[in-house]
Amino acid sequence: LRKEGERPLASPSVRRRALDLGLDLRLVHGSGPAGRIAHHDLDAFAAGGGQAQAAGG
Amino acid sequence: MKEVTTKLLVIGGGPGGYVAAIRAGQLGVPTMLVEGASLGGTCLNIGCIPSKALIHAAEAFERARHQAAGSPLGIRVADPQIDIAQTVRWKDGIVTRLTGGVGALLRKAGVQVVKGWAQVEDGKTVTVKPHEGEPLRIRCEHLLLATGSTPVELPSMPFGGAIWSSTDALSPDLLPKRLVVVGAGYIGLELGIAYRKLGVEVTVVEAAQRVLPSYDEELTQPVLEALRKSGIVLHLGCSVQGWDAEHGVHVRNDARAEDFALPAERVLVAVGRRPHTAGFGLESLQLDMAGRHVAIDMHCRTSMRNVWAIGDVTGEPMLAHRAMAQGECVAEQIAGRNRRFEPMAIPAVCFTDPEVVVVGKTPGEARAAGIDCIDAAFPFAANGRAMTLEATGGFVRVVARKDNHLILGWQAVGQGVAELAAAFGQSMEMGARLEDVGHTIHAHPTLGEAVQEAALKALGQALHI
Amino acid sequence: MKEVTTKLLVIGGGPGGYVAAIRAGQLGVPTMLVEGASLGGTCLNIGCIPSKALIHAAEAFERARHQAAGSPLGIRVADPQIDIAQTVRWKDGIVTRLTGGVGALLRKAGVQVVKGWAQVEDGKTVTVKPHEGEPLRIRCEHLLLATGSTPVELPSMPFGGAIWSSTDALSPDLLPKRLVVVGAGYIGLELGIAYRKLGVEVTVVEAAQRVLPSYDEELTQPVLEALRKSGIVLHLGCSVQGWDAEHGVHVRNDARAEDFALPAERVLVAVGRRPHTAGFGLESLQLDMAGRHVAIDMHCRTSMRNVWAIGDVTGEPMLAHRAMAQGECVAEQIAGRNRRFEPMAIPAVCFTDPEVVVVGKTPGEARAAGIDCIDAAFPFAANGRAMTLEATGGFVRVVARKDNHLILGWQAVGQGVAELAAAFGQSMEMGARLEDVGHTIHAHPTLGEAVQEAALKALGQALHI
Ligand SMILES: Cc1cc2nc3c(=O)[nH]c(=O)nc-3n(C[C@H](O)[C@H](O)[C@H](O)COP(=O)(O)OP(=O)(O)OC[C@H]3O[C@@H](n4cnc5c(N)ncnc54)[C@H](O)[C@@H]3O)c2cc1C
Ligand SMILES: Cc1cc2nc3c(=O)[nH]c(=O)nc-3n(C[C@H](O)[C@H](O)[C@H](O)COP(=O)(O)OP(=O)(O)OC[C@H]3O[C@@H](n4cnc5c(N)ncnc54)[C@H](O)[C@@H]3O)c2cc1C
Repeated sequence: LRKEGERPLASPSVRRRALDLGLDLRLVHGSGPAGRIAHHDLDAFAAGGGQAQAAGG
Repeated sequence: MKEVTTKLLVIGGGPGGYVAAIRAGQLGVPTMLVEGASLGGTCLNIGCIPSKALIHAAEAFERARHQAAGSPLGIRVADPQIDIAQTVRWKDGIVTRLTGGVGALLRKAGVQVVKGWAQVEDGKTVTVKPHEGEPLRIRCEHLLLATGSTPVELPSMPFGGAIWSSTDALSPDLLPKRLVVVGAGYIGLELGIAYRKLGVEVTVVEAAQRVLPSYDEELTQPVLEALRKSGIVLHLGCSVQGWDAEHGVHVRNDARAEDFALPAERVLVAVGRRPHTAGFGLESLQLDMAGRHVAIDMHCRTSMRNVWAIGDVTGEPMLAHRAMAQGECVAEQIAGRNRRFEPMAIPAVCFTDPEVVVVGKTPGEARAAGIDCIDAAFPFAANGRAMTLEATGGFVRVVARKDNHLILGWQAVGQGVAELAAAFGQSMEMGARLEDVGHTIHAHPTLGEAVQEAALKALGQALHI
Repeated sequence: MKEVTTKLLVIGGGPGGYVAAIRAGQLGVPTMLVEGASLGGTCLNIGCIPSKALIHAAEAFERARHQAAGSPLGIRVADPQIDIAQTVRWKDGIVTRLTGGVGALLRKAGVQVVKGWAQVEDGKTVTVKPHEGEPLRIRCEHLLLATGSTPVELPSMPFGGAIWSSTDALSPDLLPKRLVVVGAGYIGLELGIAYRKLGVEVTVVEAAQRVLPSYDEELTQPVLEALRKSGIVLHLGCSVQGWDAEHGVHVRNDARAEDFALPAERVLVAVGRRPHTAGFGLESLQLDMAGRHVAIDMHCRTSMRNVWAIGDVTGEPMLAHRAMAQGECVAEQIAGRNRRFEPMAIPAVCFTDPEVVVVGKTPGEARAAGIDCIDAAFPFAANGRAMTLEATGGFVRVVARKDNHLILGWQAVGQGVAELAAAFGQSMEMGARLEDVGHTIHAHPTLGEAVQEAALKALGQALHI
């Protein structure tokens, strides 16, 4: 995942959806360039019950 | 005949050709470029740049004339004059600087430039009779066609004398009292409006029922209103039959089968541009064509191996930035990279007054493609910056998918909207949704706030309307 | 005293307060807004909008004066005049339209507006003595402080008479022959430049060694050059000691310990703005402060439950679009949504000539934060559109991480760059990399091409330089 304290990289619509879903973006793996969190990353995370994926997952 | 060999040979030094050559040179590809006229092509010499220079000067003169009549800002001047010969010299100075710059960039990239007209022998051989020096045969591994386009002539009114092409209109010998513009596409309107601002009586004749017929009606409405307000006379649904010095342009109203004449000292024929495919041996390659232009695939490959084509010679949209992007794409492929020309969007800008920008799909196009979409427009009349610029006409419109709010297109009409094209293009390429733009902080006060508000309006959350 | 109850009470009808109220109203939150002066706050009445109107008029007048002296475009006018009283009336007309519009938007959203000065009793109670009608006690569940800021006064030169605040400079009683501007921040320079363009002799006194001291030097260099060229006299590293009608402003060069006087009919003091926290009972809440401003967290919450604060009263950056975004954020939270105020970037624009835009981190800031970064600047001197607009000064600069090319910041200086802020902001919020912008097709010919070229240059792939 990302470095300690580093801000998750996600667009405003992803950030807002995470807030609406009550999910912590810091726990979501970003599959996009530069580790950007895409909507489908958020979907996958939500489908997994909002659990952090294993490191590197 | 002297023979030389190169890896890439580019025919045409317009934005397509020169960018391809620069990028190939940067990537270490041995590259030659042949240009018969002037580096920079249509764009720098007789297109984008000189037209925008003339438009800028015309706007400055119109402001001066308005101020002479007394302005709401409290500014007043007397006796505004324009020396059009000086305007043309100023414009020529810009062209010279830019074309000189292109030469320097090509040199810096190690590209060998040959000045002369290329004749295609076969897909790997081109001959040139340079303006200076002996004839040359160039053998290449890759041939790139970037020969551009030329203005379409009307058989009833060939270019010359009083009948202007856009090229003539950009270097006028005089300011006519009356100008008839044939064709209300973007080139005809840009120049027609500029001439009106220069004080000329301008009449526009267009065969379609609308101005800018390739744009949707809602978008062109503010342009139509501005044309009318400026005193430009429009004859829509009309075709031109010919010209004589005594009566002027012979026009027929097609629906009413009425004939009339429009007296004019000069006539600008701006009825389109044709891909430049003839007169230099291209036929001998027997390339697949698509109508009038060379057919290409998503790699900018023609039907013949290692023969590529970019820019206006490959058809619509005939725009300089498309030609440049294609040029880059081909250069990188020849340098061994895997590339495709598949942008999400190619912006198109009309530098009319008001300006028009279209990026991606219009609401009509999206619906025609069977997409369930939403659209919303935010008017500049509700934008503070527009008020302070005396530019409250027009709007920004956004089109998005209804299901996931993915943005499909942006359109804008208004003074100065050309510079919003950067944000439009970037948001399309980044796959932005309405929420992304609506929840990005846009600087106050700017016209760009209308971009954010249009996105918010599509979401039912507009703040300032 | 009459008592009313509401869910949300907003104190202050500036961009922070009115946007919060509109959004809350849209979301069905019962909302009241108290404004003592005029809806629209500093921004619409005595800030962003009137300053940009004055700047626009001043630019138009300067162009007229240049044309009177003969322009390279071949345009000539005679006897340019400005009736500054008419300019002020035009500006006032815009302000009236906009503030009226805000009133209509609030009504449409169902917000109840009370005109009068609010006095805070406790975190849930506010009293107002309305301009019309009887005193009112308002009880609320949520209190939102959006009381803005006021210009800082110099004890040695209190506002009044010849000593102008920015408010006075936006409604001048006359055009002084000589104006001394104290403070070379963006407000002082925007107005100082406008007055210079109006024909006034302008001298700027600044305590720091640079103009726009909060911006980096490379960025302010083109502004400095333009100031010098325009004939504005600068006294840097100097402080003002006082003023008298006979000698003008008393100035001390701090390093050289030299004293001198600058004669002037008017003095504009623009040395900063102070959060408006006193005089309306706010002290009684004993909120945590951060220096001079109310301290807030990432939700715009103060240290007292259900007391919120936004905009200038919460400190830097004191910008209208920040206030508005915070207002939206608070309204949505009171409507029950989970929100934070955590933009990637808040653009800042100086409407000087040339304009300056800063979004995100400068190279210096990125390095200071320990980030390994690259930066590149593309000059407008190499941009065709800039040439046709006679606007070749300045550049666009990009800053990105070296490892993954994530864009960290954009800066630009040049004529008309304010409208590039939309693209800058969007690319930052979208998490764009250099490749994303560099490989987006930007329309030709636009200033926006310099944005693409800056990204390409950072990648070592610039085409036009
Ligand atoms: C008035 C006007 C305004 C325009 N405004 C805009 C605008 O604002 N924005 C925009 O994007 N586009 C604009 N365009 C269109 C733009 O100019 C073209 O899309 C662009 O120039 C196409 O580039 P290109 O490289 O394909 O061809 P061109 O620019 O046409 O260049 C082709 C070059 O090839 C050379 N050539 C051709 N055949 C040979 C040969 N056999 N041997 C040697 N050399 C040869 C020609 O001399 C020419 O220099 C405008 C066009 C016009 C006419
Ligand atoms: C000359 C100038 C130019 C500027 N240019 C720009 C620019 O170009 N771009 C930009 O982003 N920003 C600009 N600003 C800054 C911008 O105006 C402020 O950041 C913005 O107005 C802050 O909004 P706000 O809602 O926090 O406060 P304000 O706009 O200051 O509004 C606060 C309101 O609260 C009211 N109020 C205060 N106390 C009470 C009370 N007790 N009872 C009732 N009402 C009360 C006030 O009357 C006022 O109307 C400029 C400022 C100035 C002075």
